[in-house]
Amino acid sequence: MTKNIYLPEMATIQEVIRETHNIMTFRVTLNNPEAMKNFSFKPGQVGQVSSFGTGEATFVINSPPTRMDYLQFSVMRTGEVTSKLHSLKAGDQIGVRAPLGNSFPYEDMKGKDIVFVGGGIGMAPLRTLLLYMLDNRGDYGKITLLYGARSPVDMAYSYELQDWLGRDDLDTHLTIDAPYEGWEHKVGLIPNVLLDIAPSSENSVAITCGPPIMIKFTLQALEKLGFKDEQIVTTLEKRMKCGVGICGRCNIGTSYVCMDGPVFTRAQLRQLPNEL
Amino acid sequence: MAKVQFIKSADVKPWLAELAKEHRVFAPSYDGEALLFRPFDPEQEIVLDRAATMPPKKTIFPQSEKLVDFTYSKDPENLSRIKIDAKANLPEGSTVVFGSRPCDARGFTMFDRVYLSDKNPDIYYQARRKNTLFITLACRTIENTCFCNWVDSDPCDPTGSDVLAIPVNDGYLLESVSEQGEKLLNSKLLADGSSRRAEAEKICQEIAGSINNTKDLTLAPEKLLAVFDNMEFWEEVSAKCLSCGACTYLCPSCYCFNITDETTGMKGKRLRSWDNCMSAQFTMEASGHNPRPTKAHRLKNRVGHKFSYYPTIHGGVISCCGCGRCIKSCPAGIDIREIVLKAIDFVPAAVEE
Amino acid sequence: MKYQQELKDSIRKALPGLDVVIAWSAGYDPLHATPHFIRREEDIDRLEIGPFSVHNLATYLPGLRGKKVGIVVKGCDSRSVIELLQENLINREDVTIFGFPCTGVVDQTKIRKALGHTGKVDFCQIASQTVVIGAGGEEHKLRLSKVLADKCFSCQYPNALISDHFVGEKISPSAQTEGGDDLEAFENMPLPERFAFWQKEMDRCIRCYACRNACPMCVCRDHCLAESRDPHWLSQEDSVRDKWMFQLIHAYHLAGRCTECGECQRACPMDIPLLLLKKKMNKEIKELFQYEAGVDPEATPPLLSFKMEEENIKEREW
Amino acid sequence: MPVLKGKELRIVGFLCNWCSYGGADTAGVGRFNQPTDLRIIRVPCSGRIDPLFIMKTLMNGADGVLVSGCHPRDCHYAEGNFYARRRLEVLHRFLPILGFEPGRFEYTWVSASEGQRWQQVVTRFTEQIHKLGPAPKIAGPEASATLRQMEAVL
Amino acid sequence: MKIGVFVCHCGSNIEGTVDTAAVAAAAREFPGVAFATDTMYTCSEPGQEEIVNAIKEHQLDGVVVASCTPRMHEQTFRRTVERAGLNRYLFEMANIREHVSWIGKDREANTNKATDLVRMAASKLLHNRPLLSKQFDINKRVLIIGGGVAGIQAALDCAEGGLEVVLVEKTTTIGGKMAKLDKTFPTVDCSCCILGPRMVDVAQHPNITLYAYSEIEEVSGYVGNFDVKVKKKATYVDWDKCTGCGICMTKCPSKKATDYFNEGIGKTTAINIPFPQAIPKKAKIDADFCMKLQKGKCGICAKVCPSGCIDFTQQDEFVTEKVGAIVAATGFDLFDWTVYGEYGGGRYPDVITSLQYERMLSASGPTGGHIKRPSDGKEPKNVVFIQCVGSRDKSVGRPYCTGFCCMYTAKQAILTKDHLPESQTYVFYMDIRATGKNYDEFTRRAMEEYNAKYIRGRVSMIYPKGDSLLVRGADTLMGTQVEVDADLVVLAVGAEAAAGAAGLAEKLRISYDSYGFYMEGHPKLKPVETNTAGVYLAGSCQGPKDIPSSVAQGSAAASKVLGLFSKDKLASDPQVSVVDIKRCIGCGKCMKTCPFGAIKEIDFRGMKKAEVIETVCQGCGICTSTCPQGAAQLQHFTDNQILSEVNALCQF
Repeated sequence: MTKNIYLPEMATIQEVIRETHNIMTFRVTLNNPEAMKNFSFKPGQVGQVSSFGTGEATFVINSPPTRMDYLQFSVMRTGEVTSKLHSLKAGDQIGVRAPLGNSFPYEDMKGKDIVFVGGGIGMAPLRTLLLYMLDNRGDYGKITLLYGARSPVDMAYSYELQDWLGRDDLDTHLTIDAPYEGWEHKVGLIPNVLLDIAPSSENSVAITCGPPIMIKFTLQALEKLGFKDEQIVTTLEKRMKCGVGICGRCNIGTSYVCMDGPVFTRAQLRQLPNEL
Repeated sequence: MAKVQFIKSADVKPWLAELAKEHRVFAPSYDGEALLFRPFDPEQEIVLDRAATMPPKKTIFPQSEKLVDFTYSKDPENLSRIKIDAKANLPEGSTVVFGSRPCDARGFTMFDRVYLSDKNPDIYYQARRKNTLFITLACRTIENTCFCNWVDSDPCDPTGSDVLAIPVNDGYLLESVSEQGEKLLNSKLLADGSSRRAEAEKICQEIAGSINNTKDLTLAPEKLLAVFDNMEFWEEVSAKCLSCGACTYLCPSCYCFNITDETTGMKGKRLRSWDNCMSAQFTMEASGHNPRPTKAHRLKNRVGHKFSYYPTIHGGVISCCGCGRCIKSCPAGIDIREIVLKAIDFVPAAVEE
Repeated sequence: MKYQQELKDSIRKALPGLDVVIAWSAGYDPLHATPHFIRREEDIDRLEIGPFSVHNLATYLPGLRGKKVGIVVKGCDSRSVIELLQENLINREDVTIFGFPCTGVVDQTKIRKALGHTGKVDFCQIASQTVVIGAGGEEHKLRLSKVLADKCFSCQYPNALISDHFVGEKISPSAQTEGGDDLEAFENMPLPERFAFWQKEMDRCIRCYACRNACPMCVCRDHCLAESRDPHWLSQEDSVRDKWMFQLIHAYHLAGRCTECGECQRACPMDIPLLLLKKKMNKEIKELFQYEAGVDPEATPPLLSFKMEEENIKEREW
Repeated sequence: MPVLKGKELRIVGFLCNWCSYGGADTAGVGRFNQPTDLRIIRVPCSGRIDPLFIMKTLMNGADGVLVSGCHPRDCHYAEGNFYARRRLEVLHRFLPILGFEPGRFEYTWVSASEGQRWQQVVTRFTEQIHKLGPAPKIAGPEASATLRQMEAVL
Repeated sequence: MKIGVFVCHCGSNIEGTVDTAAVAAAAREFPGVAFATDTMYTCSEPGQEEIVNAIKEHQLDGVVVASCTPRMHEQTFRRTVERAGLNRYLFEMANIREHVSWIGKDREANTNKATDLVRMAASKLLHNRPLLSKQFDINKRVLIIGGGVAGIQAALDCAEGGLEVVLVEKTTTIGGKMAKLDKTFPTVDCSCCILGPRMVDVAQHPNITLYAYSEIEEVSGYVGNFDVKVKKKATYVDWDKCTGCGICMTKCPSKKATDYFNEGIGKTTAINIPFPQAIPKKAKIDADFCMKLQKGKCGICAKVCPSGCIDFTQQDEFVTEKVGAIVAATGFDLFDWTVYGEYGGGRYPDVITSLQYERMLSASGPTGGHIKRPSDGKEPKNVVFIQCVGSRDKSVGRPYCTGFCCMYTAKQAILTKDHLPESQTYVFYMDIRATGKNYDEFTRRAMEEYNAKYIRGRVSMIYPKGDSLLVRGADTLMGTQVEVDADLVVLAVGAEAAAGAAGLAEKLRISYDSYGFYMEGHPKLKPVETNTAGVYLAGSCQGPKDIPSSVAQGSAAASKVLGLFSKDKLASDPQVSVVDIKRCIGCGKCMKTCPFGAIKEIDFRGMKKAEVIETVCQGCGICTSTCPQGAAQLQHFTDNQILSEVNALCQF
């Protein structure tokens, strides 16, 4: 029988991690062991997470396909569904429709140096790719991570950051907007810090995600560093309902973010009409 | 070879009554001042000489439908362990729509390309679509708002129909279009109509001749894209738009929807309901950001989708069937034809060096 | 229309100081007009006023806040302008009002009913009390009074109540002062019939919200309760209950604000008699508070104020 | 579930916290017997009662709705019941156009000390609703003519 | 949300007619309910512990208690859940005692109803959000409106407590009604001797700023932070320079000015100081009678004033004071007795009010303490007192008892005898109300020692008879008609709300009863508070009071203010309205209807929006039911919360 694209897989929350005052991470497994075993996705793909009775919202699967004990979603509280999700606890049931959308062109990135630039909740989509690459470390060149947040308490995945900082195969930089007592890392806006770190654009790809204003200036910074449009990858966010290119609200001209995205190179974005 | 039958005007109702034994039958009749496709009722007059207020869109794409039924149940040992049972109920049974117009039936072909894609078929739509047959009535009269001929169709276009009925003097000539349609034409009330084909063809030609002059819309996709960033253009053409959903909801080819959940006690449902791209809510994000904040942005998307994006994606087919309902029903009298032509004719102001 | 030229001249003079003037021009066929946004001198030529100038253009004013806007109003439309001014939804100094004596507008539903099906409409001529429509190759003669909107028969304000430029001579209001015959008839129906009536009428509502968006006083539009989840008054279900409830929300939110311009009903593609609810509301408001909306820009709507002693509210023995 | 078949009808009360809810408490403290149909929703002030709540309650199938607030001039918030009085009166007069018997909705004023009066109000209103019988029920989504037919499996 | 439901037996109060175990069992099926039980006494120590333990054990994040009325124990249980770490607003109560078990005996119906009420509470709770109070700074200054004895007491107590006090008095001197009295009951000591020193204290206290001859123009802000605009009315005398020497008064040629202080007994000069002990002792020109101001001629006062303080061009002046609390002590006015035709309606000069009589008795009054008939200046022999003039009389809209008239009439009867030993006094009364300490003894003394003749009954008519009056009335104890010859009739005129009380109440956003007296927060428990936070009442503005009660209230109000200011910051009640700025369209309907002025217009990126001033909002929710798009939502009583209750009760 044809799959019902609207019927979510039932899933159980295994663990809830409070990341920041408005971000929570959920580790979930599909209830059907078969489905969980056969679940496959690529870094960058998203899922529609349901709280039945409230609705669905779209989140990137931010655990990597190389670690399939659970699927991880990080949820920033903005509206009805995200608020509801924030009230859930381990053991609670949710629905998941995944994977949806395209993925990072991680195959094309093989052999290249990688620069991740993430801001705030924008770290979530980068995390999946970063971990994937770390799990396939030999395939990639130098990996640089620049992750910034407003302040240390707004920084998600803090429990992993020490590990990342300690690795010698990963060049990790953390930054916050303004000085903060006890903060030992960089202080400054992401684009400025990026210019300080000045990763080489030679045989490199930059992947960036974050709030619109950060993206705007990060793109400018990358440009200054010599990154060409084809070397810059980012992800877009839109209000989505069906997630499969039918319901008609996430299009930018002919492109449906839920199908053709959410990952776009800057070169692709330039082809799209201006309606972000 | 298509089956060709003839039915006398007076036999239409008895025939529908026959069909209603096996199918749900919808036919146009008045509800108040609105002419709607309503469940066939022998007591009610069927009105066939004019286009219905609403296309028969609801017969395949209901205004709202349940996608998922869900039930919560508690573990009596631990009340906070809640099981959720989610079930989808697919529509069953077959439907015959009588009296749809060629533009109405053709509208669903716009749906098909999206809802019946190989990758992500919509099984709710699919279940209704394959079991819904259209006995389409060729148009005998043309209205000021008709422009099916602009969008590669005509008043006798059988595309999307199962049977095409052509009104002749004393009845209707019924030509099967699909196999399923052919099966509908087995009634004893019907007689062989081959002899009247010429007459019907003549009528079709006559009508085709009376329709408004066609316009060439080949350039529409690229021209609409060319004015994408010209907000002044869009603000001007959308100035009188009220952002209501009359145009989209009456459009045979508008297929956007919303998904919302409702719960009552321990039961709930996930609903799919018509949505309207002219509404600010349509693209409003939880953060309050709206990529289409003004009616100019939204009208641009509506016109753009129909005459540019859809054709670009789907091999040049314009996602408009020219029925003209959006023009007729628009409370502000917006004429989509005017906008498309304006975009095609638009010459950007020369930039002074 | 007699004063059309005079109106055009008046607009021409004022246009340089305005961003836009909203009027009407010919619509897609001879039986329809459409709102016309005049930005440039050459747009003025297309202006047409007459019995097809059905749209209440005041609806556009709140959306144009901050701009210098000219607007052509019928008497009934001017009441909406007054109401918007009263609620501070528009600034008086930003709006230039052009008034003219209105002799009534048509009701498209009545025309449609009178003509039956005709196919294409080729022309339409209106001479004094007769409308001649050429359609489907034939000429149809209709008495104007047969196709005028109901509201025009009892119109008490044919001249704009507020205007900066008034063209033509003011005419006297209709002799028929008691509006709402349909309301009276409806109120004579037994309660169960009324209940059944609304269920049937609301059944065909398609929730397009043309009624709301065409209403000059429905200023929440993008933030309407109809689509909201917080507060969550309505579901998106195709149910009479939700659809009817929406109309009650609409009617109640208009209590003391509705000027009975009838745009809700005119805009409804399903021809649901929505005005009836508002007429009833207005009737009660008038009886209770001697208040009529859209007459005095300085007044306070009755539901936003109170008296310690209400003359007409007899708190029953309850 | 909610109503006891044959015994009770569904009657919903909206009471202001300061006066009428207190009045109902006083009636309880005084052990003033009352019919059991009424369910009370407590709100801070009768001015908080959007008439749309009453419409919604009736649309949801309630058989009667009773609103009670502080006597005029006694409002805890000075003016709430003055606004309420106008709005509720308008609603009361409006309801019949929809086909609801006017007696299905009443509003009144009961102070915190008027336990006995509260008993009378409840008793009288409940009797009135029982006299009217169950309210006409509004069709749910299943009653849409088209949908009904569409969902009917042949 | 994981909800715990506790169904209380309340001994047998509930359990007697409600099957609480069945209610708890039913509750287990409700959405969100993770735990439900019935308990013996939920409010008891072990009952509360049970809740705390259940919250911890079952990780509950919401609690429903089905027991008595929330008006009884909502606060109790809110503290309980708070103790267990939950926000106090994640709690709901179902009233199954007062509203269920106590009003019917049908156990089946009661159990069913109780179950419904729990369902409702649980549904609402699912929509509850934690609410937190905000702290805000306060301005530890207090405004006292009215310089009568209550205001003086409040001002002095506050000033002594270390607060800065702004005292605003409408007339040119403080002292109020008490300053006009000759003696006070029941001690018959000199009113002025008691009050005078207190008035001087006010003038000299470094913490008190006195604005006399001033009125409140406008009040904005909220508890802790009021902005008050005070109008200093023009006196045409520069008070900074005026020494109160009184030379101007002696030279002023316009001697026909109304003597307000002396209740119109006699006249005064156009420029005057109301009485020798006035505070502040400053002159004021009565513009209505000043020849210079009326006709432009004269100006003698300016010429004779040794300090050159006369300024005929003076205008009203406005000052703004920032205060954190306000005490209204605006007192009362006398009922206009001339509506009584039977007492002559004002036609007979020898029918006077009790306060006029008081001035006549006063040694510093217009007659120098001699009782003289206004008509001919003769000493009266028979003095008739008529009680309840404008009190306890529905026919004139004054059904209440003024309360202190019985006592001052007894006092005046005694004083009459003291002044005129030959005189005979009569008192027509309805009942004698003498409930204070030593009061009844006092009225008895008037009768027994001073031979005042008390006649129980009303006066039906006063006729002129020769140069005196004939008072005809009933003696209801004897059941006879009586007629008394009277040389002077003194009417015990009742008190009514001060003129302008309503206007001031609106500025203060406090409510008043149908007579115009200000409403206290609670008739028993909040006698000096109002329903507007930070505004208190003292004295007769709340209802007629005698001096001891007024003073007591003055002190009570002061202690309330001092208590309020004992904290450095105030916490706002979070049960207030909040405007969702994304939904608000700036139509301003909420601002129009808010009784407290708690919603202000703000500019948000060029758009008008409404914003609730949390500290001013009282939580009535009128804005919420007014806002057409549901942007304004009263927290804890949001549309969704009430709708969820409706839906829990009626789902088709």
